[in-house]
Amino acid sequence: MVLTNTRYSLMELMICAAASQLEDNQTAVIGTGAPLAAAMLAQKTTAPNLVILFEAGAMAPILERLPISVSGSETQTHALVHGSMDEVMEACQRGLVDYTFLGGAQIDQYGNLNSTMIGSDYRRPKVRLPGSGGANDLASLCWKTMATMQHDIRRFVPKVDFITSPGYLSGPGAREAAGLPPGTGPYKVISTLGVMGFDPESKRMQVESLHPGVTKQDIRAATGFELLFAAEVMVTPEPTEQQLEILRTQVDPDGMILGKPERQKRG
Amino acid sequence: MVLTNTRYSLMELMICAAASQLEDNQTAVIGTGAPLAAAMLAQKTTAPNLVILFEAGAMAPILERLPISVSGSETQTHALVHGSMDEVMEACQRGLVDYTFLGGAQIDQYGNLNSTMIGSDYRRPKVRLPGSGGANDLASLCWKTMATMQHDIRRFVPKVDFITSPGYLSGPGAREAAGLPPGTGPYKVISTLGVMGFDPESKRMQVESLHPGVTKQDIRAATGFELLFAAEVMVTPEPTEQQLEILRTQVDPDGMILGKPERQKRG
Amino acid sequence: MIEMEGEIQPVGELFQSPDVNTAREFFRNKSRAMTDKRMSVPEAVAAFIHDGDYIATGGFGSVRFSSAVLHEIVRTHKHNLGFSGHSTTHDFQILAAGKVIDRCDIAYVVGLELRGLSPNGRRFMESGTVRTTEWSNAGLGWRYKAAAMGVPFLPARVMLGSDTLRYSAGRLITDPFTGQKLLAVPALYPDVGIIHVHQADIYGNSQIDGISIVDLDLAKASKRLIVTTERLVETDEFRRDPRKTSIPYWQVDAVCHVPYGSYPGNMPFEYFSDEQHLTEWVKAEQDEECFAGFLDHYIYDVPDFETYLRLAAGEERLAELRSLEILKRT
Amino acid sequence: MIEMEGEIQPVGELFQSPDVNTAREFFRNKSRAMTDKRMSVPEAVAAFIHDGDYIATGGFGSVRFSSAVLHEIVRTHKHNLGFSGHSTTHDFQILAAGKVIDRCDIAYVVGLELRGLSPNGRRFMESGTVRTTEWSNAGLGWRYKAAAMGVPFLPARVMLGSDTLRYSAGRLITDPFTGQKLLAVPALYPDVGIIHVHQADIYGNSQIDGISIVDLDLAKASKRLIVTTERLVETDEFRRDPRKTSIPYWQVDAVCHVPYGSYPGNMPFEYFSDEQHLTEWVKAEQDEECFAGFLDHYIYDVPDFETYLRLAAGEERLAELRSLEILKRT
Repeated sequence: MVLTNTRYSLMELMICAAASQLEDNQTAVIGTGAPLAAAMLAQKTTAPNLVILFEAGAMAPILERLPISVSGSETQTHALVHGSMDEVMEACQRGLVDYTFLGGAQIDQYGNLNSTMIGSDYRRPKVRLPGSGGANDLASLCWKTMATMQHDIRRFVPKVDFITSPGYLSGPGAREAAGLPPGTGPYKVISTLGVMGFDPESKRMQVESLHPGVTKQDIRAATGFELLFAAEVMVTPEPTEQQLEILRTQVDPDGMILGKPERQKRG
Repeated sequence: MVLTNTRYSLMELMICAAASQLEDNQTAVIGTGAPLAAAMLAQKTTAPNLVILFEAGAMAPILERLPISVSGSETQTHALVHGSMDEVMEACQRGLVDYTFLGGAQIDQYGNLNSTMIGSDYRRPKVRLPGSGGANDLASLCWKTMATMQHDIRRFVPKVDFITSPGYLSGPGAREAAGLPPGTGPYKVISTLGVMGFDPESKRMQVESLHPGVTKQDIRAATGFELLFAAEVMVTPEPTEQQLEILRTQVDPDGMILGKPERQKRG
Repeated sequence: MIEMEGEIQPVGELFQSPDVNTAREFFRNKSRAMTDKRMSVPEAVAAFIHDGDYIATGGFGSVRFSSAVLHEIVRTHKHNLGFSGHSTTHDFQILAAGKVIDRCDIAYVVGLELRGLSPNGRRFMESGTVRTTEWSNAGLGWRYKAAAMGVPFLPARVMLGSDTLRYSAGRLITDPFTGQKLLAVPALYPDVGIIHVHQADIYGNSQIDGISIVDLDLAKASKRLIVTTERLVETDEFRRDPRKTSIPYWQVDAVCHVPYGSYPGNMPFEYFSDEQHLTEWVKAEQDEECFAGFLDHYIYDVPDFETYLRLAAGEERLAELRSLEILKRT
Repeated sequence: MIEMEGEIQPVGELFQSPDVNTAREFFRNKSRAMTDKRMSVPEAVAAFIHDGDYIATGGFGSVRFSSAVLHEIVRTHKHNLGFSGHSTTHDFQILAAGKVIDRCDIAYVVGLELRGLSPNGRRFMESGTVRTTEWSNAGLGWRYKAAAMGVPFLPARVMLGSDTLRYSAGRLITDPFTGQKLLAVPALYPDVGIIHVHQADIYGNSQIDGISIVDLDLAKASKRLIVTTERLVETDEFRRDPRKTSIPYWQVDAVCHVPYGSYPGNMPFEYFSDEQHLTEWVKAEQDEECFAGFLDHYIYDVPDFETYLRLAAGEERLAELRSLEILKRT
């Protein structure tokens, strides 16, 4: 797909879309990359009191620099707690954490995520990926799980090669049957083509908004399973000048995230 | 029974007997009272590197004042760790703690201790006592459990009214069958009449030494169950002048322990 | 799980549900907003402690315990409270004096460590008016930890084979890996936790100096948490050195500024216990009538904890208790 | 425990025994003596890490990890090591470079967080020479905690329903109180733990500044523990402020004084990561031959870590990394 504007990059659009999902006075365990840029943007705009937690142990920091690692010095600046991973994960398990943001190599219609391996045989992976890290924990324990994904047919698949982190598994009731905490599960997927939610009944992925210039045909063609569409499919709001300004000058002045490939897509 | 000397009190004799059981470079969770006086004495004489732990969280302190509470300021002076109860109990459960020292209202031939209630009906106690506190934990988890007891027929009973803290329970193999860690159990009982150990086979209480002036008849008469006697029953070593000096001037100058009733027994 | 032949079948009553999903729903709705939570002790007790609630006290009996809140509970004649008797001494003495509890998880009550037994505490517990369940200190402490971790139970190797197990509400389980027999202790989520700390900010970030006993787990396990503090400090103190943050603000519901809030107990690094006054308590307890007068004098007939402080100690004595404290800040 | 119909049956291999009684015997015999444990990294690796051992690294991949010990393991061609891949990045890169491991508990390996994937790490893990079992970060972290607590397992609510569970060595259990389905993760006692700290005394008392990740539990779970430290300090520093004692001496077997011991990783409050050098690694890994030369240059052909520091960074760059660090002591 092609964005026809030159004002912002696709990555910037996605980050702003992600930021708009984070409410003020809520807790969120965030990983590095676009989600963290989104959380920092939210903190500097709509959610000044968003409590950011890092799985490695930093709680409620005031971020000065975009972290490279979820455990690095940048995650600990002015933190209220220099804790441990078990403390953060136990807070998630106790029910204290509202949001988490994940990514993955593959996702299916129920929001199941794969970040472990590509191939049909676990013992002989075509591609060995990192594994769960904290992703499975956060997808299991946080109230609302969000994912940012490159949207194409190899990533949005009918069946992921390996369920690293649970979405709605095989569908309605499956999480609860597996013993996962009731009321949790995938909430939003912010892809390079649109913003998806999940149908309350069927738990299947449902398009809520398409990015400017993206058609239903585009997104269908880039998805390996049947997508649902909300009664009213919106256009993803474009970044405001203020958002872009803060993003480029305060959140990621070095272009760690904004400088990545997606930015080339501009124009 | 009567001690015929005027040089030391019965309490002082018991404290010195207890101190002599504590080896250097070992770990011990100690409660307040005579056991703590013994541990302090040991640290100042034969076991300078005895690592004292308190169930409330202080680890490896250098004690300046005899503590009133196992959680008070006196337990924390120059400590290496200002920890938590779970940390100390988990160290015991992990197998790191060699000794503990307990007391109780009743003890039986297998070293089972009662500090919960006197009476035949738990719901209607004749006397309600404190309960386990940390005693059950320490008797379950530390390698060697010692007890200091007033020795009389009401305390050394055939069957304790309530097993608060496990000794050898019903006899050989019972601790392991109950799931308690192998190799643990009662080690010594230091009473007002003598020092008892436990027969390796039968796990029954066995007199190892009698305090000066105490006869087998005395101790039999003061015990509600059949006591075993070691092949060679010794006389409990009397406190040295140096021990008494340190005890009275450094360990308990205020007579918190030494000043208690037993001291009146002197002469 | 099926228990084996001849195994002890615990008969104790479980006073609080260990259901983790219900607890999660509660914590989901607990505000994470950084708001000014300062209030007076009477306000905090009125707002967060209701008749029938199950409460738990931090500290260790006569050390770093929240005396002011316990006096207010008695003064306001709360009743039918559940109580976690975890290594309690003078805190239990106060609650027993007010007869405010009707059920109690017991690890250590009635006793006063080196100070002997509480006569009134004994009378109260021998009266048959309090339903009790037995635990050990570690067992009861691990119940807080299970709740803090968000799991319905934790396995442990204590209480096994004892009558403490028999009269507990634990369950015997088998390790799925090695077959080792273990005790499962159920998560304990108190309705209200009450903890006294050295420093706190207006939002509830709290600093405990010295040993923490089980308070870090208790703070996480408690649905509502009342913190009383010796001093109020700026939030920046915590952000400058997060090692000071023993309890983060989002776990706290009320922050009460109560200097000498642990009197007559010991507050490490601040002041030592008032052994004379504690002896006075035990003496007064020996005679019921005399004790009733004692309670009127020190609790029922006084408007607040500050007045009790003046009556029982007075500035001179409080200064003396500071000088008797052995732990000094470096 | 019997598993229910249709439930996932984990098929993963358990590399270390979770037997608590065996572990207790080991810890019973571990010395509690306060002796001088200083030694060089080569001495520590020779003394405590043997072929076939199961090892675990502290820190978080490229943050506060013990680079010097890992280089020494590779330099001395250790083999058939088991490894706990708990949120590992550059530490795993080094071990994969040396092909020193043949079995691995995986929570996070091969990945380099924002830095992408390790080409050589991928080749190594796709070669089929390493037996693997899957976990999550919390699941694997709680395995350390179970060992630290002295229990054979801990219950958890993660991994459920996923293929991560299927290829793990966890077990599904039922809560005896509420019937809630749970995952049991088995205690993990590494033969050797390797942790880099900010300050330590000669006996092993160690201070970690900033987040501790899972290192406090790892330190307790490890049968033998090698500590590398930026600075050596007097024991009195810990006795004056025990909040500094992250790891007490009785858990430690070796104390190695290694300034910049986390290079090229980030050491909070000390120096930032050397992103240039880390990029150099990834670039070199793209071609096997080129990478072999890279390893000779930086590891096999150098006598020690200090030489590597000079080659890879040099004093000027190290000073620069200090200036790039964002956390300052107050």
